[in-house]
Amino acid sequence: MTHFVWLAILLPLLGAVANGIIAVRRPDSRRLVSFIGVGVLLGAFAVSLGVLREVAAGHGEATKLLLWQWIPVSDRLTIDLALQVDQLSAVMLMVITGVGSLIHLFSVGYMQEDPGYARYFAYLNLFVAFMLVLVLGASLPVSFIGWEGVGLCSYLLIGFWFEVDANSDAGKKAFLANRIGDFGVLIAMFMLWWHVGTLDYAALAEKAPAVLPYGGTIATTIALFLFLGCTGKSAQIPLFTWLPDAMAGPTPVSALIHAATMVTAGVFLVVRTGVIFALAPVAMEVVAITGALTAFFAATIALRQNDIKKVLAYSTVSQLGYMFLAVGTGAFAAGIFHLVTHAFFKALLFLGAGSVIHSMHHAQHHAGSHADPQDMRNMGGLRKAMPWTFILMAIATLAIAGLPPLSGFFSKDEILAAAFARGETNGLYRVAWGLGLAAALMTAYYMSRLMAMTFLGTFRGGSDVEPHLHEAPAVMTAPLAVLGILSVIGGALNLPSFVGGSHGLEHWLEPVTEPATRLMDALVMPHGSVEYALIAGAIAIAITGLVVGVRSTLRSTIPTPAEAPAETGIRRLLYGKYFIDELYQKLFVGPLVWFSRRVLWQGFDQFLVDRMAVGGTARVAQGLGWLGSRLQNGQVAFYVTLFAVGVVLILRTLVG
Amino acid sequence: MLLGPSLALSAVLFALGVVGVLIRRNVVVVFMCVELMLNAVNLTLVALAQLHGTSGQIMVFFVMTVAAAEAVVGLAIILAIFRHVQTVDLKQFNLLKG
Amino acid sequence: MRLIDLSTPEGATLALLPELLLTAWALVVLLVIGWRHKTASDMRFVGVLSLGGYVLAGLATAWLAMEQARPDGLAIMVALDGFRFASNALLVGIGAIITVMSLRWLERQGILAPEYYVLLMLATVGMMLLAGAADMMTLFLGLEVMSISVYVLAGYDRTRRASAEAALKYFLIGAFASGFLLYGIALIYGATGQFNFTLIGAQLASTEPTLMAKLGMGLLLIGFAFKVAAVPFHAWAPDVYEGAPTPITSFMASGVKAAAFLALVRLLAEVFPAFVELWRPILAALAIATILIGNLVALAQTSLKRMLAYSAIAHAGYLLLPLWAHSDDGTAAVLIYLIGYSITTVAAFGVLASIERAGARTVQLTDLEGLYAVRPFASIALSVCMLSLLGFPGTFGFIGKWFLISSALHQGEVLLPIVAMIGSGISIGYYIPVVLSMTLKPTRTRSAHQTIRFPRPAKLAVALCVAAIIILGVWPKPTLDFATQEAVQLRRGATPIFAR
Amino acid sequence: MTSFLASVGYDRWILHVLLILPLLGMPLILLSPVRAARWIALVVALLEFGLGIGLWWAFDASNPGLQFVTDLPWMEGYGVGYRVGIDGISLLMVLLSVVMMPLVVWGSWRGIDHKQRGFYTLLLAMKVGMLGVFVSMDMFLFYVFWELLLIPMYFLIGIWGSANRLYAATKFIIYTFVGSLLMLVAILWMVFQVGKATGTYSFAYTHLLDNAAVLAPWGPWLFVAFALAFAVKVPLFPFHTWLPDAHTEAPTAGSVDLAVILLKMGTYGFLRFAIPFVPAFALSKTTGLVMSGLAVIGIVYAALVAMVQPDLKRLVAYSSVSHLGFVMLGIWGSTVESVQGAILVMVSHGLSTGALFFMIGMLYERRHTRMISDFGGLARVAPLMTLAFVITAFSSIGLPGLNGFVGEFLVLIGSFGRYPILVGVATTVVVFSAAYMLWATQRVFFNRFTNPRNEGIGDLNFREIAVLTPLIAAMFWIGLYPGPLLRRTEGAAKRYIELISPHLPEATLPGPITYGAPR
Repeated sequence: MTHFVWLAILLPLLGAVANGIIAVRRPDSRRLVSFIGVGVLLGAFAVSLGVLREVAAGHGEATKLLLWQWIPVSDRLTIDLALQVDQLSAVMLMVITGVGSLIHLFSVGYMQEDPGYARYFAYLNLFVAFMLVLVLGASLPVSFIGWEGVGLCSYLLIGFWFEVDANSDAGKKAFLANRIGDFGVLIAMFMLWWHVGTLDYAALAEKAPAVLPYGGTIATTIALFLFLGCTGKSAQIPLFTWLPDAMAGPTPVSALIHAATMVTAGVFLVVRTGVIFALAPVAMEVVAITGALTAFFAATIALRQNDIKKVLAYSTVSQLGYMFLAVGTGAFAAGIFHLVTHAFFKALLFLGAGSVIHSMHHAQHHAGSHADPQDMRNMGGLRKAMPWTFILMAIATLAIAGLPPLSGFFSKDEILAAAFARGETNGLYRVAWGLGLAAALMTAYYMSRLMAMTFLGTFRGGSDVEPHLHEAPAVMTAPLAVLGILSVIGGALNLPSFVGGSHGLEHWLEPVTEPATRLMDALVMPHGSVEYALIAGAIAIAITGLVVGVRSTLRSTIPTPAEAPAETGIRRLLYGKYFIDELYQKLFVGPLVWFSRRVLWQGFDQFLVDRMAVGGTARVAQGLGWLGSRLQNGQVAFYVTLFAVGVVLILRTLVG
Repeated sequence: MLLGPSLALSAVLFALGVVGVLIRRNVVVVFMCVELMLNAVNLTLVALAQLHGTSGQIMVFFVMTVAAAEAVVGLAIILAIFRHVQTVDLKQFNLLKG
Repeated sequence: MRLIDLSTPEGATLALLPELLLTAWALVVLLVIGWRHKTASDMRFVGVLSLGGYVLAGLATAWLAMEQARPDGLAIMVALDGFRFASNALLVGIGAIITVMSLRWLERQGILAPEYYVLLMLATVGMMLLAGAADMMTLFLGLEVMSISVYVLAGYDRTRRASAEAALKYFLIGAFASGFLLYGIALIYGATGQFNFTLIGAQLASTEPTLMAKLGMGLLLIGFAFKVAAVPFHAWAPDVYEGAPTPITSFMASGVKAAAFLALVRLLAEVFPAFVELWRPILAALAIATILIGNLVALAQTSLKRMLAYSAIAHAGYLLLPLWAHSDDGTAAVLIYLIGYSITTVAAFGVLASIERAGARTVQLTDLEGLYAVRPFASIALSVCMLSLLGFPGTFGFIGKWFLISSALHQGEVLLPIVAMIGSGISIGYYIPVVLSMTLKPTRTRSAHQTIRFPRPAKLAVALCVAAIIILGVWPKPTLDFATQEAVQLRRGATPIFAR
Repeated sequence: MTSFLASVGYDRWILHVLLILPLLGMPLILLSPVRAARWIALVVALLEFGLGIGLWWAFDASNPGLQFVTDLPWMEGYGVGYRVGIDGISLLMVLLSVVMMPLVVWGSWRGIDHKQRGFYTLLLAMKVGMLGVFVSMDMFLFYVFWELLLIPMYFLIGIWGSANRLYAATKFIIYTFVGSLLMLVAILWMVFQVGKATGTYSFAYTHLLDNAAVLAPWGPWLFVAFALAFAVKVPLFPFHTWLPDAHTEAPTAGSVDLAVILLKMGTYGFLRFAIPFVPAFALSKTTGLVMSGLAVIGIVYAALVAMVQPDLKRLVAYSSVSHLGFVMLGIWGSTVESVQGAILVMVSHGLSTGALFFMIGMLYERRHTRMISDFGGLARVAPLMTLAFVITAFSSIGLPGLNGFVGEFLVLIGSFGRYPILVGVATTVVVFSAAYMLWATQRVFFNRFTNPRNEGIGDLNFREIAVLTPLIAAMFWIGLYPGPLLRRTEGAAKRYIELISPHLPEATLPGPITYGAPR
């Protein structure tokens, strides 16, 4: 099956084309669209399963699959359109097609009544295709096709309801932030080619350590530029602001793209090019500390958000920070592990939120209310109407909070342990660990707050709305259930030894991460009492956060959006997301547009070049001509005088 | 024989003609100054003919003929314009300019 | 090769056959005019009749050229070489075509005096003598015959004050310049004792340059600078060009200028090769000043005719480049450029003449607006002329520009070509607006345009010229061959051979 | 295919036929009734396309030199001949011209409703000039075609342009004419100097190139003379201000031709003439820095200015300036990769910008405005056009998988070794280009549907789909499988690099990083 892995890309691609054609020709053929849209994903999932089996049966070496020569430009630069199937891509393949299938299925219910149904599935299928290219690419440029392609789909899907200006703006913002990151990736590629002479992952892993000195400027620069790309794609400081806005898209999109798959591409890339990072310890520190800071700050913002999707969005940013903290410590497997479990529970959370919004929207629609269906202040007590959703989301909440034995516990614990372990030798990592721990507390808090505001207490959205609330259809709850199960058992992938596990994922990924880890100092994980203390602490923090979150939320009265007083002090700062967006707008976007318009265009182009240089030359010529014309005064006497002057001049040259 | 003085005289005459053209405003006078210039040259040619033989003198005849023709045409032209503007003041002849 | 002994009356007659035939024909026509000088049809008749003289002169020139007539020994009064035949052909052609252009135009302007054509013929004779002169006397006579005829022609439209004023200005300054030229001749004579070009050349080459010779050369140059309207001796030209009847303007801008340049080429080649270092800086300075001022002032013009006058001045500046080059290339370039320039100028003024109406003010640029919609032929013809004057590829003007610039470059000179190019760059600023007004601007004066009548002969002539501009622009080889192989046999610094 | 072409002697007649066909079409159009004009033009264009496309197969990719060479006498004895031939670089340009030809004619089908005969005649005239420039292997012939092209373009803008057309037309012709004045002097000077040294006065390109060593002493001014002409045409910053006006005012066909072909003549000129004739000066450290510096300034500058344009066409015009900057950077990057990239950018810029201009033209035909603010939310009423526009926009901003990326990537990666910092600056444009393109796309096709007058705008019709489809197909093709193209230009690019490599200065920018050849 490995040799047919391109089918996994081709199927969604064909699905995208087919759905695209339907979207233009017969946009109302919903049944066909659902069939194609979900079918191709299931097909891709089947292919992925086959691939996984073969990789598992293999001996650890990667399979490279040459499709065709993409850019055969010279002897020294020939970029093949080649796919690489190895343990890492197999895992990613499973996550993308697996979670992807579930979300596609969910979308069938969620988007049922949207006029752009076919278009939606076209975009979503296209996204999956690009995402698979990203993870399957055998070289940076090929991955880059997927890397930018998913950005494109993200752009299209965020702005899916394009008639609302804010949605289009959000899509554009997402793409631009991604592009800032892509700038980094491009520069990294240029440097890699000139220094290492190749852009293939396999060849890089092999040649880079020989060519680039350990800890050297070049390796560091390359790694940092790559990481810039990751911050863009994975919404890390300083480029994280686009992700919360991206919630403007349909909720399944948020689940698939902005939680489970695309935004984790940065983590994937760091692992893929682990060798380069391993050669640059400084860059690793930057990655880790950026990740930890992002985890911390995003969590603080999530504390005060009232939009259910915004909370989840900042939660995603925060969780991505964990992943970077993991890869920044060199615990690549832990990063991937958290990526996988996060995909499960965050997808579940988003889809659950989707159910809630769906239900709220319908109920409000029936009741003629125009309140915001996403604002948690309008919710409350939904567990009665939506028991399944409540139970499943509760599972996910416990998982993300890190309660054992749910999946999140294992993956998060692995990361914190790794950061703690690195902290033994490098104080910076201790700080990162502390930030991570604090973020964990806040995670538990804001998630339980979310649950409490949404499902517990009494409904605040109006009595006319309440009767219309109901559980989502089966096509939506079924995927939730599957994700719920995965969130529970996901930890089994990489069970640590203290529960009798054997770090399955870590060993599985070893062939991929080994070239990088070999270059770094070995990571000595805490053992014995230290380990148990850490675990106990983490559990305690999670429980504390959960309990405080639920109790404080239930105890306070929650005002409806209309009558909510203005936030003050630190709350205002958190509610306003530290006003980073406003800062960027004031600091970069506004001045740049002003500068381009006033200085460059009107100042330089129109005034200096056109009016002064070009127009000026013309006017000077005209002026001289006018002057000459005035001298031509019609008086013979003057003409003769001119003549005489000429005579004198000529004769003087001859005589003198 | 008196080559130097003759040449000098003719140069002076020529210069007088030029200056006359430059400063006088009456068309007829200006025209006479031009004639003076031609005749100054004639004097030069005659003077130089002492040195180089008769060809200079032949030239003088041609010049005289030409000058006569020029005078005819010139006076006719002056007459023609006089009919339009009723003046012989050169300053008034500035319809064409720019 | 036919050797002609110029010292015998038969030889001299033979050598001067074109000029003599044209003169004789002019006299015959004058006689005819004695009987027929009343009506418009008389005008036409005389005009057509006068064409015969050009045909004869042309045939005679062709015959001489075909026979490869060469002087047996020294050319005494008139040159006998390819260059003269080429010059004659060009000048006769110009004379003929101007005649054709004038055919109905004069009647339309109410000018009913057929002596016009005789004067035109005599002016042509003068031009031919000037360009073919091998002796200072011939030179002077040719110059004066030409000038005096043109003085009269410039004032031919007596009813218009502008015409009279133009004639007066031309005459006064022309005669003034003649004085300088003549003084130059006298001084050269004084320095060398000769009037013959070749003999003077030999004399000047064999001795150190004396003050008298230098002054003489300077004054001669001044005389010619006036004739070709080089700055600062150009001031008369715009006024005269504007005031003169349009066909005569055309004649002055093409024929008179061509004759003067041709004579100057011969003069510099045969008389002053030894002084090359002396006159080159003067020509360079004149060229630069002429190119820049001509083009710049042309920019400021609103009258089409006056604009063309300044353009003519600028082109005189360009033409000084190949003279400066002082080489066979240069001689060929002068011929080639003059051919292209004359054809174009004649055609451009031809179109302009057709647009003019009797008694109306001079044609402004704005009068051309939207002409294409009403008179497409005239606008296309004028557009082609503008492009040719601009030196646009595909027109003969470009070929001329190519040779002209090459000739200077081949002497290792880069500054002058660059100045020429700058001038060309300025000139697009006034040539293109003409095209723009005619083709792109909306018609503002449609009814006025409709009164424009292109006289059929003139139309034919313009069509011929435009066709020539394009055909020669695309396939110039025969012309180039003729100019570069036949016409460059000027004696440059050669020692004269005394045959007798 | 190849053998069939060989059997009909294709290589002997094709270039001449390509040049002559439009020339024959011109009088035909003028003499036929108005209604037939566009049909004749279309037939001629299709013939050109059908015949010219054979070059793709007939061209021998393994031969780096000139092919289809013809040397006929024109002005014997003056060094001027009808010398034509193509190599890989010209091949792509010629193909681009013949491919665009039917599209341009068909794209003008509805937009041109007056003076049709003149329009199509000039269109064909322009084609002659374009093809001529790319196939001329004689400097004289080249210059003739180069200048001749201005006339039809001048009238196309001046007669069929929009409101401010006279200003734009005048600006266009004066700018470009003045720019190329010195080039004539330079050409003549070269011919003279080479002639003096070798005894053969000839305008033949190969002759001049083979003896280019003679020209070294005059390198600076020869280069400046050439560079001025080409830089205006490219247009290189800061000689670019004519382009936005010309583009904006020109009719669709004019804009398309301008973008697709005319601008490429400048970069082609640098690659073919300006650098190879005087490589030592052209590639010297200072010149290189100045030229690539201007290119990079242009890239970023134009992108920023494009961002704030209120007029769609003007926006695309500035984006052209930005893209052509990449070509210039690639040329001065002086590696096989960067030069190949530059050539590819030339092609792909043609496709995407051409398509953009077509679509703006279609919008203009419907609404008679190009102002971004007059639109909004068009995706609802014109989904197909939105799709086409979005694809094209992303192709233009270099989304990998579409054509724009390949060329720009090659340019940047190839030039990085020589100009790391400049390339770094140039790469920032991935952000700015996305900014202007997406912002414009958003304001035209997305956002709230505000202007009720856009209600009846209608989607693409069959003709418009047919015009856009080949372009979009080509975008995907070049984006995913540019191999065949690259193989055809590889020979020429390599030969070019071999030619200039002795003159390349050793190292690069002063700075922390110095690069040698890639390991």
